[in-house]
Amino acid sequence: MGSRLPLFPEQGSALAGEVDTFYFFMLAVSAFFSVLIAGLVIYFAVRYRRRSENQRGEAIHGGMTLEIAWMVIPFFLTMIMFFWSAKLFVRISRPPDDAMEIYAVGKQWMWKLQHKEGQREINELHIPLGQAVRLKMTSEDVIHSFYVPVFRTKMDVLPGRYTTTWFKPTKTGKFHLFCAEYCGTKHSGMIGWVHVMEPNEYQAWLAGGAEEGTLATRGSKLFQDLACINCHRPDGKGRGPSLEGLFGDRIDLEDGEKAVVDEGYLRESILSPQARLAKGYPPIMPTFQGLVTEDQLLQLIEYIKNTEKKTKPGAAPAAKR
Amino acid sequence: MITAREEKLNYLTADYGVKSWLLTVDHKRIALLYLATITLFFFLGGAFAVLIRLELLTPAGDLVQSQTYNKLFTMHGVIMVFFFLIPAVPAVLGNFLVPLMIGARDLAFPRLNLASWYIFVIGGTLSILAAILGGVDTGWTFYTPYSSTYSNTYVMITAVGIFITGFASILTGLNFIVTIHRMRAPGLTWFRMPLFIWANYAASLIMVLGTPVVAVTILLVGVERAFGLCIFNPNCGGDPVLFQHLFWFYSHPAVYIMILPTMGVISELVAACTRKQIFGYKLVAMASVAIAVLGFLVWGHHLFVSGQSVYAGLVFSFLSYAVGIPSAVKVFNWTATLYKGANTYQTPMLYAFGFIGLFTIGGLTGLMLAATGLDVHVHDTYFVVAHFHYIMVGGAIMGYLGGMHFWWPKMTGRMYPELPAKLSALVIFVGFNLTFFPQFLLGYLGMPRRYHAYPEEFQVLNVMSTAGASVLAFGYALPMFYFVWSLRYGQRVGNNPWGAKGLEWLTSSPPPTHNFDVTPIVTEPAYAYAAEEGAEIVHT
Amino acid sequence: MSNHIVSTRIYFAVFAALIVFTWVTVAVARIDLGLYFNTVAALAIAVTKALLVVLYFMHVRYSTKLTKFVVAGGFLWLVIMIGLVMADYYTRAWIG
Amino acid sequence: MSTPSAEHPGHPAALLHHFDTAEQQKDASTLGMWLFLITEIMFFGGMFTAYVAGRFRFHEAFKEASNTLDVTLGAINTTVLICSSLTMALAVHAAQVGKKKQIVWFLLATILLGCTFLGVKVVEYHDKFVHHHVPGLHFHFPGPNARNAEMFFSIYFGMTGLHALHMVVGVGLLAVLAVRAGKGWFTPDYYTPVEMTGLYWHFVDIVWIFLFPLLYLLGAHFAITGH
Repeated sequence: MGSRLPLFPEQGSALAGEVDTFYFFMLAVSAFFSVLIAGLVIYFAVRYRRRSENQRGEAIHGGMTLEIAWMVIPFFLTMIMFFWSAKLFVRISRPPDDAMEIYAVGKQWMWKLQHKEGQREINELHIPLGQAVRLKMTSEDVIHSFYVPVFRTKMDVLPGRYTTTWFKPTKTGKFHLFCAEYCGTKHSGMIGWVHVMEPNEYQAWLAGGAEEGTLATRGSKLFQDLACINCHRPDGKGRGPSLEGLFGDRIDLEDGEKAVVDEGYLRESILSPQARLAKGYPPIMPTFQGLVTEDQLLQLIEYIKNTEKKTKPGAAPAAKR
Repeated sequence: MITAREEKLNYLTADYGVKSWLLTVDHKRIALLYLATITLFFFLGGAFAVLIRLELLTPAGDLVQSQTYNKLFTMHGVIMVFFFLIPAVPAVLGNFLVPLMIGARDLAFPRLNLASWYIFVIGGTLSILAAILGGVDTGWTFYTPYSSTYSNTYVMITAVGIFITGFASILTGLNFIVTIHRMRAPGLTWFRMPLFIWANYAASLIMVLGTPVVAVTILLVGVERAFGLCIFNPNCGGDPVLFQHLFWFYSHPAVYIMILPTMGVISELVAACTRKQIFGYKLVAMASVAIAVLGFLVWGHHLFVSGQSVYAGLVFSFLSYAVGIPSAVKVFNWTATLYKGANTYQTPMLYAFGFIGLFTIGGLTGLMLAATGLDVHVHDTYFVVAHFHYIMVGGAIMGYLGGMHFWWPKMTGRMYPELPAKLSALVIFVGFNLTFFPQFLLGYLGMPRRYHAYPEEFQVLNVMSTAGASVLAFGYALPMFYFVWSLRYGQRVGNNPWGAKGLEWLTSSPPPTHNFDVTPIVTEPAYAYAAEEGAEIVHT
Repeated sequence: MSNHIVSTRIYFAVFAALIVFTWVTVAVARIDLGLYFNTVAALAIAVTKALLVVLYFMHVRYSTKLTKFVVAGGFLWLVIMIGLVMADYYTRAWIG
Repeated sequence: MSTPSAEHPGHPAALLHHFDTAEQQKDASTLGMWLFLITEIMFFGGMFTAYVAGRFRFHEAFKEASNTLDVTLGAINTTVLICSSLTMALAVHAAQVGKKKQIVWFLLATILLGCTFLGVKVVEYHDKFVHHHVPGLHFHFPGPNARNAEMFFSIYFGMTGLHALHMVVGVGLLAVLAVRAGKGWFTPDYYTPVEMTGLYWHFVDIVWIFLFPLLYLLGAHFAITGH
């Protein structure tokens, strides 16, 4: 993979180019000041070396103009650095709406990746060229960090909540995937590969994989098995709110606040139902903490995201989001 | 020549026997006790570093198992940070020089000062005990939930060790602040004080305000690990990011505890070797305090990709740039001081030149890490490792060695041998750059930190880094020899071998136990070289 | 701080104020003042009680400017820590 | 200890060698004590941050858990501590004006009030053990908010435990002080130890002044109106 001594990483995504441009700007500024300081130090040291034993330096106390100059100029430079990197950071943190969603679960020393179409991969991620991918990640034990150097993206993966990262590959090939946050004995073994494939190759790979149906269908089966359907009846007459097409809505909470029904809210409501209780419903839902694994949680959430308002449950509607 | 009678009166010969050392309340003797202890810790931590670099010679993890490797870098981090870098300049040079430089007979609370050393030794013994029993593998940052629930190594003993050692740092900081406020010589106003005192004052502010927070954080991890309490544990709603907030609230200002006193040393070296006032004395003094204060607002740049909110990340990024400015001002002022000075190149000044160069590179790469957009790519990679080693090894240790060479005659009454000292300084400079510059490249290539095995395309850069590490290790061993040699054979020195300004040069070397026979009266500003009569001013 | 002697009358007055404030804070806590006003009220009372103790019982009111500065600095650092940590928690849901 | 004399090293009334004036020595001790109290503020500050963060994220669970605490016992404890602050201040005052007998009596009163506070705490902790509200293996809390309530109790025990530990250290200091006061060590021009212990004691009282409303009164209105 690459020459024996690569000195600069490949650029695998649109953002990689922009991060590198910013990096070169920073390198230029750093080189300029390093050379300036080193040059001045060496020049002054040689030019004003002590010639006789009791020689003294000039009685220069300082110069206000010079002092102000090298406070104001660095300040402006740092402000350029700040705003440029802030713009970059906001774009890195906000996935585009048309991004394809893939779920990732970090577990002590492996990456489990789950496509919506049902494929499950360990330490491997196959994605099509040119399609933005949004990763919804969580961890089953300690903190990990999903890091693909070629895409210049990294995001810690925390137990107990979802974190998101996204990238849009612009180059096909096989790229490194690392765990960047120290997570125990085989931290350096928790690595893998991201395969960026031509779209048609990707479709072929996709078709071959799915054994037991899409994520959503597995979610709806689980919805029945765990008897969620008894309270969350689609016609809304159950003790719990109807979840049909609820994903993305803003609902009122018991304590007067509002909440957007996103993956994080659904996950939290399954594990600790009363944390943000919906308005008008009794706090009777039992917690599923320990009864439902992270993968099953993803399936349930995927199912709820794919329900349509006022249609029969169980039908497999087209992917909603 | 120093007559035998005068010889007898100094603090080293005033009393003999182990008890006179272990029960001393003389700040100079306590400084030497600290010197011995942290030198031991430095070489212990250095040994761990050499093992790490040897392991990284090959892509596969074949020298040691991954569990052992994790313990190696953890112990390297713990010992170097808590038991060498934080105490180094304040506890050795600071303890020795603060009373001398402000014309006091001793620190405000001498017994507390000795207690601080004992607390430091107890904490250190506990941490070494943990290493002997089996070591701890959580990294020196002890991130939960790994450190509180998942690691089955000796986290508890090390946590207690660090908890105890924190109080040694608090006591030193407290002692310095009270001494500097209350015990200055008559005439020594705040803006006549040497910059070394300003820097130690600023570092002491951080020790007093920051250390308790890491103490309570480590206590909470210990309690959570022992009794299953739930504060950072995600199973009961705890947030691991809260641990990171509390941990870095101290640990970032801690890096300013490590660098600020060294900046003070550099100001002294530059002033003494150019025999000139530091350019913009007031601004450099204010910059030290500004770094200490702003240092408390910037810790969030360690959490840019750890789940912290985007907006908080931007706030911390902005503040991190603000704290960079005073450091830049200091570097510019040191450089400007060299203009029209009577510059010499003894060993202390070589270390000062090394410091200015390497600290500049360290600081500028720090600006890169403060940039949120760039930090996403280089966080937790070798780029960060290279950055903080440039500041800690290229900056703090270079300055510490420069200070040791500059005040060695004052501490021991003997001059170190000039040529070997210059050679070792050169070896250290070359070894350092060969070790850590390749790591910048590795970092941007994406090699993560704390990796026991790595992809083979990173091997060449790692081999260069290991080669540099062996040169650096050799370079650090050299001073041990010629310093010890100088104790017996070094040329005896008078009060002021460098012809430098400062109250510590008014008394004898080594100074008597009570420092000054008569408390000096200060009448002129710091570093007033040009004001001396018969001074030949540089006009070229 | 040096040796300014505070008359016992002031001590008893401050003591009485502290007792009264304790009862007030318990009473106020029982009434629901809407969203977060309960917290604000509780904290305001606690801060005044703390100020009374610091200024009179601990003689900070009669001590040097340096001591006042140190005390204010201490509490300011506490506010910085809590404030910036909460800045993260408060804006975490804003990712949008 | 033999009768105190100026040179007797145990009795630090004499001016220490490295100070120029008694005034300087006293100011140094005061500044040193206040800096120590600043470290204590930041030490408790870490736990206050954990409390504020926890409460922001789970205010429902915190309210519910806070209501199991006995507000009356908390109020009594607050009053006891405020009285002990008064007696401590009077002890310092007595030392300033040289009434040696009063110093001892006021110190003993402060110790007594401190022990009462600790006694009430023991009662509260016992009640918590009985109701299985102590976080850990057999923690039990009715209702669905158990997981987050355990966090509240972790912070409750962490803070009040740390505070109680500081109280125990304070009572120990006061006891030593009372013995020395009994020996007549403290004169109007040398009473620094009394004043320093006073500062420490008042600080511990201030911590409780903040702990009481934050931990006990958090959901008091919640219980009454019951929504």
